Amino acid sequence: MDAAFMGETFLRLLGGLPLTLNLTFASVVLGLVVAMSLAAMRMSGVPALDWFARAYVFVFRGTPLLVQIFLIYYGLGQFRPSLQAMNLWGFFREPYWCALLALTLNTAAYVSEIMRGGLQSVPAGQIEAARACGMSRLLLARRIILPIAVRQALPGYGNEIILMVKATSLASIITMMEVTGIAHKLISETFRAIEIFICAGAIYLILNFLVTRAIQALEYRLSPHLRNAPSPMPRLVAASE
Amino acid sequence: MSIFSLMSFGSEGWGLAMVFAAGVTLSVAACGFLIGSVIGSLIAWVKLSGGVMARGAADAYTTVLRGIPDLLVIYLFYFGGSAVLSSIAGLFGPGGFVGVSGFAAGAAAIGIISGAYQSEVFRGAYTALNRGEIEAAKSVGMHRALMFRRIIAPQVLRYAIPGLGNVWQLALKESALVSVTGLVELLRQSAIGAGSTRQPFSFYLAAAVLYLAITTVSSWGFRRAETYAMRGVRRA
Amino acid sequence: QQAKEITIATEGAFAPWNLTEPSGKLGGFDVELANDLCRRMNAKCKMVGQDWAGIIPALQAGKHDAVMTGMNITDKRLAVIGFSKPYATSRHVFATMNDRDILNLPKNGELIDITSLNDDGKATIEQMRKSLKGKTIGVQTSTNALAFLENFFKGDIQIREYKTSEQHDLDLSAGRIDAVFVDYASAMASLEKKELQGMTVAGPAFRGGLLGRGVAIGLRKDDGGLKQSLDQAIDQALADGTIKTLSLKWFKSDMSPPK
Amino acid sequence: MTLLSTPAVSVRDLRKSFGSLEVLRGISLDAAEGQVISILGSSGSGKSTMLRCINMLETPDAGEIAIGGEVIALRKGRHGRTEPVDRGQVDRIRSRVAMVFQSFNLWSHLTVLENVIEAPVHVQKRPRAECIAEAEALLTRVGIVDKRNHYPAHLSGGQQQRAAIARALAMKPKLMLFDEPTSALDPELVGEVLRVMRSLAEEGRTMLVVTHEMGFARDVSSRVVFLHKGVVEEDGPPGEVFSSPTSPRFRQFISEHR
Amino acid sequence: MTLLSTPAVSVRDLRKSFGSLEVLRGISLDAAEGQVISILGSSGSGKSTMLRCINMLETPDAGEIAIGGEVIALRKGRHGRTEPVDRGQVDRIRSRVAMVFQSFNLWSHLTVLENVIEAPVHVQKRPRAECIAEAEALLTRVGIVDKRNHYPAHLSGGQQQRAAIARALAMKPKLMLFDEPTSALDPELVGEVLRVMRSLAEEGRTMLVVTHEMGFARDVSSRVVFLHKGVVEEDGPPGEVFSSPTSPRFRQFISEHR
Ligand SMILES: Nc1ncnc2c1ncn2[C@@H]1O[C@H](COP(=O)(O)OP(=O)(O)OP(=O)(O)O)[C@@H](O)[C@H]1O
Ligand SMILES: Nc1ncnc2c1ncn2[C@@H]1O[C@H](COP(=O)(O)OP(=O)(O)OP(=O)(O)O)[C@@H](O)[C@H]1O
Ligand SMILES: [Mg+2]
Ligand SMILES: [Mg+2]
Repeated sequence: MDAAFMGETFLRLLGGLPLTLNLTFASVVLGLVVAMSLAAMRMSGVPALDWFARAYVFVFRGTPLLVQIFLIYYGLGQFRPSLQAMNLWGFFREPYWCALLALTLNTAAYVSEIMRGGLQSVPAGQIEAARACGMSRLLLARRIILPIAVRQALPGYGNEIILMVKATSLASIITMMEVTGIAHKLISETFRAIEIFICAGAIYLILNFLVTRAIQALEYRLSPHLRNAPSPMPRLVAASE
Repeated sequence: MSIFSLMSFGSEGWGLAMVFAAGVTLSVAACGFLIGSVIGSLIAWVKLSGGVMARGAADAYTTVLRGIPDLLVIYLFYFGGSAVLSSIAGLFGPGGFVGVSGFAAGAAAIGIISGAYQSEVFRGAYTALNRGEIEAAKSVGMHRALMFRRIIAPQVLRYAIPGLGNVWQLALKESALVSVTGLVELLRQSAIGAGSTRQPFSFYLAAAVLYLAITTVSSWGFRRAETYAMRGVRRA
Repeated sequence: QQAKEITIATEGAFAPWNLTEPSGKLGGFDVELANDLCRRMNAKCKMVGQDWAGIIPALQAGKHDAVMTGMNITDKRLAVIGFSKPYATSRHVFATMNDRDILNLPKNGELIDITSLNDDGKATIEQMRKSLKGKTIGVQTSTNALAFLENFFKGDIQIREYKTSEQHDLDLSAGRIDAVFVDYASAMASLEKKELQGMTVAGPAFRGGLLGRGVAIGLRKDDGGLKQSLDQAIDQALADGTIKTLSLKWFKSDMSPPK
Repeated sequence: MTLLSTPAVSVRDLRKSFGSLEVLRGISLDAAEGQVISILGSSGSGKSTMLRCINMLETPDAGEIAIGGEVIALRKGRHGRTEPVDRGQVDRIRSRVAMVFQSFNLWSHLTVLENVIEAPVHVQKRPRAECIAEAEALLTRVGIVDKRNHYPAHLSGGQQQRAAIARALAMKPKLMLFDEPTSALDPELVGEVLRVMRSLAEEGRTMLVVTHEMGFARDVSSRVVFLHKGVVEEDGPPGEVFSSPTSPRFRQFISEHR
Repeated sequence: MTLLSTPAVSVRDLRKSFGSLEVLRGISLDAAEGQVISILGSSGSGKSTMLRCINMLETPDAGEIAIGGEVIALRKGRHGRTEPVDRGQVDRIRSRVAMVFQSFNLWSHLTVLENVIEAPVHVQKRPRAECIAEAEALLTRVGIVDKRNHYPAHLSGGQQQRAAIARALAMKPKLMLFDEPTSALDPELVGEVLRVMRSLAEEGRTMLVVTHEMGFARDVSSRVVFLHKGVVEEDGPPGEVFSSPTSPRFRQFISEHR
């Protein structure tokens, strides 16, 4: 392997890092919001909302992100006159917004499924105990269901964030030059695919390493009740809150 | 040319080629997913009960394989794997290229990648189990394997199925990357068609429809499995 | 002489250079020329379709022996693989839509060779820089076309890079970009599509120099004499007009490299 | 028995089936304020189901439930299942009713103290400091104040049951539903818990207590109700029913008790 | 008391701490074959922990446990924690010991019948048909044979407890560990379960029974052991200990019992 070449490649790839981070962060945050609305729709008991949420998840989980990005960007681009009439062209004109939209819609579908798994793992008895003391649905969700479900869904959610870090790479097909986009460009210039991918891999690995550690730390914090012995230093609830 | 005549099943239409490619996608993803299930449950088991060293190794495995771009794994497997095999073959006779079949390399790559994801899904589900029921299994003298088969696995599935559904979708999509090995799966076939006819929309729409068809069947399967796995669970 | 066996890879999705028929059969300029060259070399050839992203690694790994997929020679590629002599060169043009305000570029329809740019040529380019100032131009990434734009127009225009030429055509028609700079053959193919009605070529065509290293067959550096026999075959095909005939068939214009 | 004021809880012709199994087959019951009613019955006779219906954890198939004079409005929903008309009403009523579950159902992600103050702080919106002080007093009373920062998974059975009792008491409810609240306790603690319950009754709180403790039924409660196969077989003051039971089934039931 | 043969279970100086809490502080206990030992003690005194140690669900910090004369080999493992030397040995011993948990711990994905035949079929590898027949007989005996195809989540508390008892009995164990096996049962069923246990004792099976039922301790058991703060405070035949307790703590404990 050629150290100088790798170094140069690494530097050039780093140029795409801000965009990768930007897309990941924005889509993860927005995706979480959309996913929560989807989960709320599915639990709402209103058939139309439930049906909509199911259909949404079906379509966005069922087709490749690549195809979604392609159709949102190039596909909607074919309807410019109507989009202009609706004053949406300013949004769809920009590859950044299209990429962000596709990533957000896609991750929301996956995250809402992960949430559903978490919700299912909350023991019925604990929900009933909360209902029995008069908790409203919202309070029940906030105080009992979410803390237990979140703890449960965290490993899966960690998976999803990591996938999003990597999924931003598909933005390159709509001209957004993030890390993988630059890597592909370098590859078609030099054809040293393995070396370039190893550099890109290192960047993603560092990012994702940070994500996994953060998730693990959070998981540890959220599960004192699953650890073996009670904490030797009892948590002072009275003092801390 | 309308999308319907473009996608027709006659000799001038791409329908047959697309459906065949969908079959390739489905089979490479399914093989990869199954390999991943085996790897994933082993890794999850190591993470939950292994020693410090083993846990560290399992942790490194999941971090690295989830952390690096999937394409890199596939490259290493396919081109790296061929290089290794070729050099081994070179020891015995005149050098030549020993091909790893694109399908095998692809399924193996999807397997070891999705295994990393599945191990996290399984581990998460395991922590949701009722400890008491596991103790009950121990107390009747079940050895580990029996307990795993009779008590843990059926209950882990309960909480793991939604997550596994996600990983299956992931494997399905990862199969698209396997095209670098020359395997003509659905997305590669669409790209070929799009490039040859310059009708990208028709091809990507058709691909989306075929992916949805695969998803329809598989999510029906997952729903059935979930209903079965959730038997005996009281819902509040 | 015993027939050699050669495996040649092509992308099969880059019409009209190379394409795939619904039956899976490969076709296009590259494929027909390859068959012709092999006949001349008295070799047994096998054409295989291979995704662009893996085509060079697979060449290096020995999965196939040659790559013939409308690929231009560039310095960086030369650092990694070998090339035969060019079997075609292409002209490049700006293409835009009827309704855009950059239609009236100078010297419409003329051909400028940038190998040795004369004063007239320099003036033309200078004029174009003015007309194109601030415009967004789409171009296929990692091509000679991109190198040309970066060399002559950098700072005046915004360059947006696309993976394939269909993609920049779509964005051109959607109005996200003002023009594309593209291989003439590819532009001709696009012009025929009804989705791209109103697409038109503007200004002169360019060839030579940065654009003119030519399209050639990619080979491993240690090709075991393959380059020599391919070069010979290409010379013959050029001399007897086969390349010109094929080029007219597929591109509707002569793409033979200058002698 | 004449009721002088509106009954604290009034159940009319309550019916509930699970699938083809009719668990409650028309139960009627009134409890005046301050009454302690022991509910006896063999295993599977529908005692827990009845308490759960009163708290709307199971929606009854038919019948009427009124708590503190307020009738819980029910309607036939989709698929012909009954459902409450107004969830807000149900929540409001529940916040005045406390329940101790047969299987405790402590919240596993909260410590004992957090379990106890959860409803007072978040449902009743009382000041946190006050709730903590009260919770500690309650936990002292049931003898697990030293476990206040432990999670339920780390408690013994009896400790969990006491935490569940403390959690219910912390809500200072008008009506309390206890489902076998002393099943996991030793005789000493049973005595202590019964003392606590007696003092609550004296404060005028109403209690429905499912129990297998004949001692409790006889000595503490103001009325005994015996459920059998989903109907009320016996209902009266403990003195009466234990000395001269009218139902042969009840006579047999108490005969085992030494 | 002289032991004529090897004791069915023998515990020597058992110690166990959770964090800084010393739960068992040196417990010794021998049970001869066919003995029924009642273990009494207030909530949190370590009764469940003791049973769980005997079954190796908790590994003791120190001490020796022998079952049917076979000592469970322990060693200090990594991090200074004790661990069994041979898991195979532990599994083998466990398959001869049955346990009824305080919280039942029925397998939620299996029906009642499947719960009962699980260990006989898969651990003891007995013919399935035979196991089913036996299981149905047992379920009939505890009165829940009509629930055999129900999942545990759909059973009442007492029904779950009976299923758990049936599951333990189905293993035909030499040694049985019962953790409050009648806590959720009504007096009639308590009577029936005690009859079952008595007949098992007569067959020569050994039983350790954690219980709060003084009646059971007095009438059924051959020996009573009283745990207090992790040590054995009182140990003797029920007649003796109830009439003239030596430990003041035990005297106080039984004084509450009416
Ligand atoms: N996993 C654990 N972690 C920490 N402490 C525990 C754990 N299990 C039990 N304890 C503590 O050990 C002590 C003894 O518990 P154990 O369950 O043996 O009591 P017990 O005698 O069975 O009581 P009960 O009659 O209430 O069931 C209790 O104080 C309990 O809080
Ligand atoms: N969710 C359910 N689905 C189906 N059947 C149920 C369900 N819950 C309870 N049952 C059945 O209803 C009957 C009454 O149950 P319930 O829990 O009310 O009994 P109980 O009187 O509280 O008995 P125990 O004293 O054993 O707790 C039982 O036969 C039980 O099997
Ligand atoms: Mg009950
Ligand atoms: Mg206990």
